[in-house]
Amino acid sequence: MREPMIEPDVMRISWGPQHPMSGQTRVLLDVDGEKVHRIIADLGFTHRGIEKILENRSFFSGIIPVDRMAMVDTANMSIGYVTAIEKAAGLEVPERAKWIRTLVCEMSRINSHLYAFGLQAESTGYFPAVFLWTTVDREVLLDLFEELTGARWSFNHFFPGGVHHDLPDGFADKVLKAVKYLRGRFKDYWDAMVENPLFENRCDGVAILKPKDALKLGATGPVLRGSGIDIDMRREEPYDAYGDLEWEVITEDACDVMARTKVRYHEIGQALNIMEQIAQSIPDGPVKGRVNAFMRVPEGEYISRVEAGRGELGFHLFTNGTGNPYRVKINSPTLRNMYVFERLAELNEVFVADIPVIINSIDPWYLDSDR
Amino acid sequence: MTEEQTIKRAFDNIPGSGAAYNLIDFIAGWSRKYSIWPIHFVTGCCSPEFMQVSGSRFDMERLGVLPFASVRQCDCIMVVGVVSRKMALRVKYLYDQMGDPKYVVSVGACPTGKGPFHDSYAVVAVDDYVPVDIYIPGCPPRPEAIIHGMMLLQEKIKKERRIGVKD
Amino acid sequence: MNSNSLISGTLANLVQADQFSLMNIPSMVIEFLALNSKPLLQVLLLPGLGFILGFAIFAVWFERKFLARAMLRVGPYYCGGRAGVLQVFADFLKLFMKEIIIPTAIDWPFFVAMPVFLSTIPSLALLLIPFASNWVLWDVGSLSLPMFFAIMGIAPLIPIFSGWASNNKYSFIGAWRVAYMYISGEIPLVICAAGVAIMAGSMDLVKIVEAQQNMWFAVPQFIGFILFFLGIFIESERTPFDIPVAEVELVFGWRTEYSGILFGFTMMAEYVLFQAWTLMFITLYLGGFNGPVLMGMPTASHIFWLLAKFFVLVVFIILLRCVFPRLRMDQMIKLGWKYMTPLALLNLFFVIVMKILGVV
Amino acid sequence: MSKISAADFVKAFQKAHPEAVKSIESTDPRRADLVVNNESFIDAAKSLRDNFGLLMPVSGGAIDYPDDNRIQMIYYLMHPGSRFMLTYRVDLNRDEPKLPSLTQVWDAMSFHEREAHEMFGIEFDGHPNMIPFLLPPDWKGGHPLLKDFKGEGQQ
Repeated sequence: MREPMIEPDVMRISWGPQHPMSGQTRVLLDVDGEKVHRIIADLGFTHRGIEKILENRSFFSGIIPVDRMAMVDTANMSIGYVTAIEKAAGLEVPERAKWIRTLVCEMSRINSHLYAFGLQAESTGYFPAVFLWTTVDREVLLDLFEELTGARWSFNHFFPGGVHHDLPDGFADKVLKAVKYLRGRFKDYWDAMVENPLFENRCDGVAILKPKDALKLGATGPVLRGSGIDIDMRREEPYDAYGDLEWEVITEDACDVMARTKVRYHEIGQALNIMEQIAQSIPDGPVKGRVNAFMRVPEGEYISRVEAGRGELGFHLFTNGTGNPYRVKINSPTLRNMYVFERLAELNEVFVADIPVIINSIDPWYLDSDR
Repeated sequence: MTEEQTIKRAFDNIPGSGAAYNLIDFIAGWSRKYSIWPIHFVTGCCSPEFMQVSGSRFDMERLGVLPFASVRQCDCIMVVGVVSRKMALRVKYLYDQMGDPKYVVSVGACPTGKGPFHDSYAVVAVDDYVPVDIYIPGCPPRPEAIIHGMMLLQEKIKKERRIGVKD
Repeated sequence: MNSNSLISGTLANLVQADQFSLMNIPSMVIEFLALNSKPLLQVLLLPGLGFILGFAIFAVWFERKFLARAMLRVGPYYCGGRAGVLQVFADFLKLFMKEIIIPTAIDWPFFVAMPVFLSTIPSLALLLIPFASNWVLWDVGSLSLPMFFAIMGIAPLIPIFSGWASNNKYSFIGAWRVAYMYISGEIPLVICAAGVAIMAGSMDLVKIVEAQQNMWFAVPQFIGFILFFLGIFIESERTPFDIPVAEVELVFGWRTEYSGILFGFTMMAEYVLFQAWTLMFITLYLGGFNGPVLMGMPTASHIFWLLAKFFVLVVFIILLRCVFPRLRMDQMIKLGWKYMTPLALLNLFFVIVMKILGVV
Repeated sequence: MSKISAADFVKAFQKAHPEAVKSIESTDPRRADLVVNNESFIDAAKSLRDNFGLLMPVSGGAIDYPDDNRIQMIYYLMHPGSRFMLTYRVDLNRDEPKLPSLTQVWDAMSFHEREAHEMFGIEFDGHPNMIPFLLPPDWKGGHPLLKDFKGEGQQ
């Protein structure tokens, strides 16, 4: 591995794939004492070649690898690919299926933000109490997923033209009960984390990303919205039922780690509102459009942009008229945020103890960036 | 002559050495069975399931399985999720760095046989790199399946004979 | 009448009377036990080995179960009965039988010796603490307070040596984090202890405890009380200050390279430090073994009161582990130098003023 | 942030750089597509960033057309004001694809160019640290995303 040269009297630490907080990647830190001079991210440890796999799979069976791109945020991954295929094939999705898709996407977004919360708490040294609280709350959502789709995580519930299963009866008030429970729990998170003075002085003013830098470095998702720029694909290009639901885009303008945590916190509040609206007023009707497992798609290029938990996820689908896509280019949000993470050491003063806090404020999912 | 055989030969003629072996085996088996410390190392997309299993509802620590941070103190690698070529080298390094009674549990379909990525150029099965003790199917396996896998590992540890001739 | 001279006395006259045959070995043993029962009991049981090991095992089990409850889960359950009582024995036995890995590029004499010192030196300091007016194992009279701080001054050197010896980048960072933390955390404690010694009029821990008969020192010296309580967390690396062994940043701080029973020693040593400092805190501020005499046995009730206060404090300190996040290194140093040391001096000033005016 | 819709952007760019543009169109109000010829690749990009306000780099990738012997490199950019997305493309010869690195204009493109180098074999000259990105360092199996990539990577 020919890494860039080390400056004199600086110690290079390899924050390897085996590290309590490093996830599936390796981060090289040039450390002098407690201060970090340079961060080099070494990605690729979970590269599965999904773009190559999709080329020899039909559109239907292509959803399975795409689902596993970010297991915590399954729905938002497959919704991107499915929307691209629907644009290509010109399929019409029934109204009820759209609303179910939005419900599942928002539940998956809460799931993914809970993951970010838990690791954010543990990275400041919270002795994994808060982290395990998030696993308890995630079980509530996983039970709902399991009841609706049959699987806890990678449930590939969407397909081009609709949704596999309709809502089981009594599901709507289960969702309302879950929303009420989660609202109470998130008050505890707010008191336990954001109001805690020690947590505040570990997070305030750390890793400041000014709006100008955020744009230049290509940040996305809560990282971008934490710096005061309100770009959210659900509002720029409304897909499914986001157009006719009331919710707003959250931004914070403190530009630091605490701002990103607050953005995620309020986004969960918005997601709970959306779930409540859907559970109360979901229209009736069929759930499956015209189902054709080996459909032919006219030749051309189609781009779909969706808002995943970590940011804007883009699919650029090239088709050549056969049953398989000619090429699928996946623009993953974590890859863009990882570049922001690499440049943060130059933008402001970073300590070794801050690295886990910053990594988890960016909330990377390395399988998503390595594809 | 492996080390165990020499010990066995040295103590053979003392009466009651068989009983001593059984007692030591029992104590070693019991203590290793109830304190498996897997390493904090998730290689792929089953990692949320590993979190849920060590979480509060399907608590793995009931069996004494406590995820530990450093390589030296752990005695079990849970290979959770898909293993790419680049990650397989790291799994090999870790396996070599661990202290001796060490076990490998391959969690999920991908490390066992490349799972849904069977035709990918960058994914490998973990068998070619490290000897695996327990395979847990599923993509991702349900938490109960992971706990059942750890219980099977506990049974295997209990029945292992440590001192005396390995028959 | 010091007990050590007694031991050599019996052997000496027996040898002179050249009745040293194998016949009367048992009678010698019985006589030896009869004369030295008290120090033997102290060494083996109360402030000595039994108490330290017992507390370490109890604390590990209690912490895992208690904090598992805080995390809404069950904690060790199947090992030994329904409450995971034997879980700690299983862990330590497994660590006994684990292979001890000593990498080649390691300075192995230091590497192997340090964990042993780590749990023995702090337990030396534990022997100074009076459990009752006549139940002091190491009776150094008016030297006991400075002796405690002298021994506890050595304690942080051991992690620094082991961090340096294990030739691992993470443990190197962990090692000098220990150095920074102890320097900035220890000085305020010594100043507060000086305040207590001035108010009690003597350095002898027993006299300090007796000076608190009617009013504990926590009341007049409230600032010192708070600082010393904070000092427990700093010295025993409990959560708001477990910066050297921050699993999240440095894999295991200076303990990364230890495997097998060496790691077992470092785990146990953490509790010995915690024990010594908490008992010292009770002796200085919460009126050591003072308490109403129960059922006529003064010594036993004194010991009971000290242990009762000790356990209440232990539960409280362990509880704080899942409430507070960890401080950063520079925040810790700022806290130590900018806030704790001036406050400690202020406390000393108040104590001297009270002493001169004869208030206390 | 100036608000300029995709359609007027197309007209304005056509007027500003007629010689650089091979083909430019905007089928969807939120999409714009621009194919540039190789010589004026860098200064067209500079003018995009400076006077057309396309500040935000989204991503970059390539696509291989073996039958007409060309590899097309695509850069995805976003206009933070009016939020439309521009696909900025350039065609390269398939036998020896060479391209000046775009990190001098948007330095966030360095990851995507490293990946395109690994997957397609495109040479980016002027790239700050061209080290292996996704594939293992000792990979000798050729460029996987090319259409004529045969089977497993050989060690």
